[in-house]
Amino acid sequence: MPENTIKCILSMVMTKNKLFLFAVLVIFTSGSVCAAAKKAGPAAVLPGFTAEDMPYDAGEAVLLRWPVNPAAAAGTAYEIYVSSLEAGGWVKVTEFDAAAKTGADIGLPFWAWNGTKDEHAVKVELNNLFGNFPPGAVFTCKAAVLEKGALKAESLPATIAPQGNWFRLDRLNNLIALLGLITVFFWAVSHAKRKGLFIRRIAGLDAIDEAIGRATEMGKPIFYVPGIGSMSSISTIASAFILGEVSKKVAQYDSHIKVPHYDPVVMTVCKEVVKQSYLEAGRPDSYRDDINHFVSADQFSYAASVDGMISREKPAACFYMGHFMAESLLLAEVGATSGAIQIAGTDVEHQLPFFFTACDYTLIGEELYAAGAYLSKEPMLLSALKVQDLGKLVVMVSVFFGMILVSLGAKFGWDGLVRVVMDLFKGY
Amino acid sequence: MLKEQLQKFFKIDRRWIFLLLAVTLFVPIMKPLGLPNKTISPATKRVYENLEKLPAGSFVLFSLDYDPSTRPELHPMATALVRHAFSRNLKVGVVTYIAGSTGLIEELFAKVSREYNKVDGQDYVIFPYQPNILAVLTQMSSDLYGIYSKDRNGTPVRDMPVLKGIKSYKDMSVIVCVTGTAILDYWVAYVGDKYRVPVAGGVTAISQPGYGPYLQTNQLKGLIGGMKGAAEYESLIKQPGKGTSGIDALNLAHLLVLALIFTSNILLILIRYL
Amino acid sequence: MEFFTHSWAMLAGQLAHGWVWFCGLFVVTESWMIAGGWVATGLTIFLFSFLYKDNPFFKVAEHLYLGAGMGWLFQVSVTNVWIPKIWEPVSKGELLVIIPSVLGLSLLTQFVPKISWISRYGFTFMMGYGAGLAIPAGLSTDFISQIGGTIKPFSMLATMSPWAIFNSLVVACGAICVLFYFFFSVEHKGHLKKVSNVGIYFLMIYFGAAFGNTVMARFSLLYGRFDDVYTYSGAKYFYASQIILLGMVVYFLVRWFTGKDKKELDAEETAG
Amino acid sequence: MKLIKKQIPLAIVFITGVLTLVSYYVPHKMSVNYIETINKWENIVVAFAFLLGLVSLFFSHYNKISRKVDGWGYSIFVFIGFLAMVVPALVSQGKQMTDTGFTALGWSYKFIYTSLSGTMFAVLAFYIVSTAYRSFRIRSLQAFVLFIAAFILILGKVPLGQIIWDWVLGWTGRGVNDVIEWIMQVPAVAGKRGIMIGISIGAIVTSLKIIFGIEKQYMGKD
Repeated sequence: MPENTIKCILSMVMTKNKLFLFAVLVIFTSGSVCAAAKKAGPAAVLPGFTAEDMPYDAGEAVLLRWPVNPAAAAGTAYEIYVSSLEAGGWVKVTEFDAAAKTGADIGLPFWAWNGTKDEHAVKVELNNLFGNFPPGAVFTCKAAVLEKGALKAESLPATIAPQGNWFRLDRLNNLIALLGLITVFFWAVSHAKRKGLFIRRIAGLDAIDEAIGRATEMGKPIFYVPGIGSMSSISTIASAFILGEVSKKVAQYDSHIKVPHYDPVVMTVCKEVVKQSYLEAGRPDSYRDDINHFVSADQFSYAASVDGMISREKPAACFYMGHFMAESLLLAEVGATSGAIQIAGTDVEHQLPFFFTACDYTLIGEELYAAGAYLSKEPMLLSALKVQDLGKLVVMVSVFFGMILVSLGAKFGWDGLVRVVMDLFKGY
Repeated sequence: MLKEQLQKFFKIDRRWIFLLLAVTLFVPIMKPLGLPNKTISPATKRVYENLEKLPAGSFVLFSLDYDPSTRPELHPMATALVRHAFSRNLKVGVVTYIAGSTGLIEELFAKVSREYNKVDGQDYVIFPYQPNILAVLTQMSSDLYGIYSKDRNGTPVRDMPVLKGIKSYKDMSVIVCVTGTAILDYWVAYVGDKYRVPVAGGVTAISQPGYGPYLQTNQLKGLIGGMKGAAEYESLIKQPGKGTSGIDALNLAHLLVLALIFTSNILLILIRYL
Repeated sequence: MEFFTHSWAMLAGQLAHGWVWFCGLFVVTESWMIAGGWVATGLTIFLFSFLYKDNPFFKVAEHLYLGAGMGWLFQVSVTNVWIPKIWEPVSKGELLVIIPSVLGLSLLTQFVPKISWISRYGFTFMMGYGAGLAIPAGLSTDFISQIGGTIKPFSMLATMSPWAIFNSLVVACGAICVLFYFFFSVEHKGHLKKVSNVGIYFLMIYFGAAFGNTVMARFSLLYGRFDDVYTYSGAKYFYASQIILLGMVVYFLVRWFTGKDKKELDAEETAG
Repeated sequence: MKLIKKQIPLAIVFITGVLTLVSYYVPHKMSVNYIETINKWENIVVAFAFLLGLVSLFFSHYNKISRKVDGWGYSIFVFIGFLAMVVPALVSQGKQMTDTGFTALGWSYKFIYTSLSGTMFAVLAFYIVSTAYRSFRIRSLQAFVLFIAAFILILGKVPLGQIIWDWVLGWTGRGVNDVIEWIMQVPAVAGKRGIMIGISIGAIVTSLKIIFGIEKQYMGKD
């Protein structure tokens, strides 16, 4: 492992001074290009053609760069040829006219790429041309200049062995945001104050007590539907936590709850959670193992069976918490007509309209994640909510200032500023 | 007294509403009404023109990637497109990247090829289902036979009359992808832009708005949207089919929903002020 | 020993022959298609009958669907995962596949309460994988790009019409107000309340528009089902839909007259 | 004992989480291979999880039949439905179509599975109408805004609706499609973006709690 990193640092240093060398070359050759243009040799040499390893990739692409020829006549086009040692012979990769494929077209942010408009930069992906070649294989590339179809000039063939890079510098903005979030997260978790942590009222969650109370009076069951997410989906984990709090209250009121399941792994987790809640509520005897029962792993047969149960047992309250897809309205509408209080919560935004219209209360998107902290009032979870609020604050501030900066930049033509701000807020 | 009456009507048993919807949808199926279809949307018209201007014998590639769940909106569209291609005596190739669509493609070509007595292998060819779409799209840019050596029944395609002179995208006049998935985005991004081949599309009503930007930048040479698009295309090729009877049903159903919302609000106001 | 292997080979031959005969039975002829029409329209009408009332026909279709759904998923997972991804690599000696299989098997210990803690190995692997994937992707697509997307229109300020500028301002302010609505650790009062109220209006427009947008797709699906029922009511299918529909109506009428419904209704009244 | 029961599973979550997280920032072939192998492993573990579901389904319905719980007759149909899909699948080796037409699996998929799932999907249309009737009642200004947005979308999507719009509001010079376009491109995008950003931060915080073992509730407390 160590010699890999040394090799990589070396290659980084190497590319740095190669760039410097290249810059000198450009200044030197651009002068000679004008001279060469006048002398119409049989196939003039395209100056300043270099091939280097494409940065920040798995080592399957090569980057070809050469200065734009300002005096290029109309209709000139470039053709790129590549050949590998085994195959031999030139393979034509692509052709484009003189105005296309400049340094600015490469979609890399300013901190990872200094390509400008006055140089051509072509990314050549070798894996779909030569299949997956062994690492360290050497390729030679050249570019041909054609004027109205006739070969006018050709570059000196440049050889390069593409290598895998170790860090995607273009995802630096993502990494910085992540590290910032992690530090704030650990700060919030470690400084969780015992009390005095404020959290605004969430109507849907206050209605849970009222719903369970109503269920106890009417002696009717409560249905808790954890959705069709797998255990690794975030909303299902939040739903399991809420189930813990709800079943604690159900145990205290000595009401009974039914939890139909779609995913067996979620069922096993929820069994564990409900048993634990009954224990904490001091009612281990009233815990029954068939509270959590498996229904089906197919989306619509799950909805059909739960609909059948809801319409047969006419529950007093229905909770739909977790990941839902098209079957959300099937469940919510049948629950509504059986007269139950319905509280729904999901982070699938295209199902929110259906829950919103069919249910009495709806937890929208991240209110579902905050429900665990809201119900359990655990200091650590409450302070973790601060991280979510901080994230939103960061978004608001950056949208506000970003808007102003970019508008000013566009108004007064400061393209550099616009590029900096736009590159910062782009996913690579 | 009237207040209780309205109250009762307010809490009407929803099964009457279901019966009303069932009737409104079933009537146009039995007898298509042919309600006025106001304007043909420009995007649908562009798809029609792309096929209409092709000289007879040019090759059209259809990528039919839909399954039974999106069949009602997309199958009429695909049928109208294939009918149009056959009526213009174009050579047709069919590819698919959704396993569920193989049955629907067989059904479509069995029916339509009889109407225009087109022969499999001579006027059209159906390639087998391929799972890895990206690999296939890039391979077809250089050599089609590298990935599709046989058609879906296993007969070799190299010497089929329909594929004479066809080796890659450069020999294809237009590509039309009918799908409810993101496969159309792959066609535009990996084929339309890169190899300068005109790509047109047919999508479900839900995903139609998402393609506005592609249409504006002309990366997509036209788009048929949902049942309405299918009905428009059917009226363009003057062959009323499932699309037309479908759009009648949707017309009535939508107006029913609006009428219901209106009545429930009028009742609300009446009850409040009585 | 030789006799023993001989009888085994004979038995295997019989079995193979029997299996080929059994498969031959399943050639899908025209009469199978008509029978299929009856099955399809029957199940469709049974499921739709739930809209009227829960009834035995719906329960049959519901449970049939439970089995068929799991059967289909079983077939898909066998052909797509079990054989190509587990059986073939193991038979070819690529033993790395053993690790996930063991993790998967650990999930099955759920049925033995004493050792059910072993199943934690299985789903902690799934949870770690899910969480590790969600963080950077979510950060890039739903966080950074959304900010970039809101700012982007302003970069073309010079060439934009006033209407376009107004629209991008509305989008930016709308998104900020909606974010304000979701603030947890701050009491929503004073001008904060007004901002989050504006946010609620944007949410209402989004919910209303999204609801309206999906209406057409759902109706097309219903149209598709009715269209199938209509095709299966043709003479070719011996009027399958009409006969089954009639059967259902007769069933409900009979229940109505025999008063079973009344007893059930009374039972509902007392409980309700 | 505590090590095997608690420490190692938490270590698995931490290691898999961090490795998958880091591989996003490392383009090298090794990290690409890591992601591919772990995707394959995930499929395999999920296939076993499906087995768990299948066994629990058969277990619960077998109990219903053996204990003759009321309604046990219906549980038999679960096994019939299962066999109706699996036996044809075995017979036609997972292929739905051959050149002669439908195989056995193709038949049962088209006539049993698609009609059942298609119908359940279509039942949604009925419930959309009844929800619309019940919940688009204008009781407050917010409900009015919800009503207007849904009304315009439902009206504008069908040709007849466009004709009515032109007839009633033709004088505004704005077709209903432009209004729909505006609603979907501006206010709806603002609302959706607000929700998406909130969800993404919430999801990331929850994922961090899982990877760093703060969220242990799913492991139970023994």
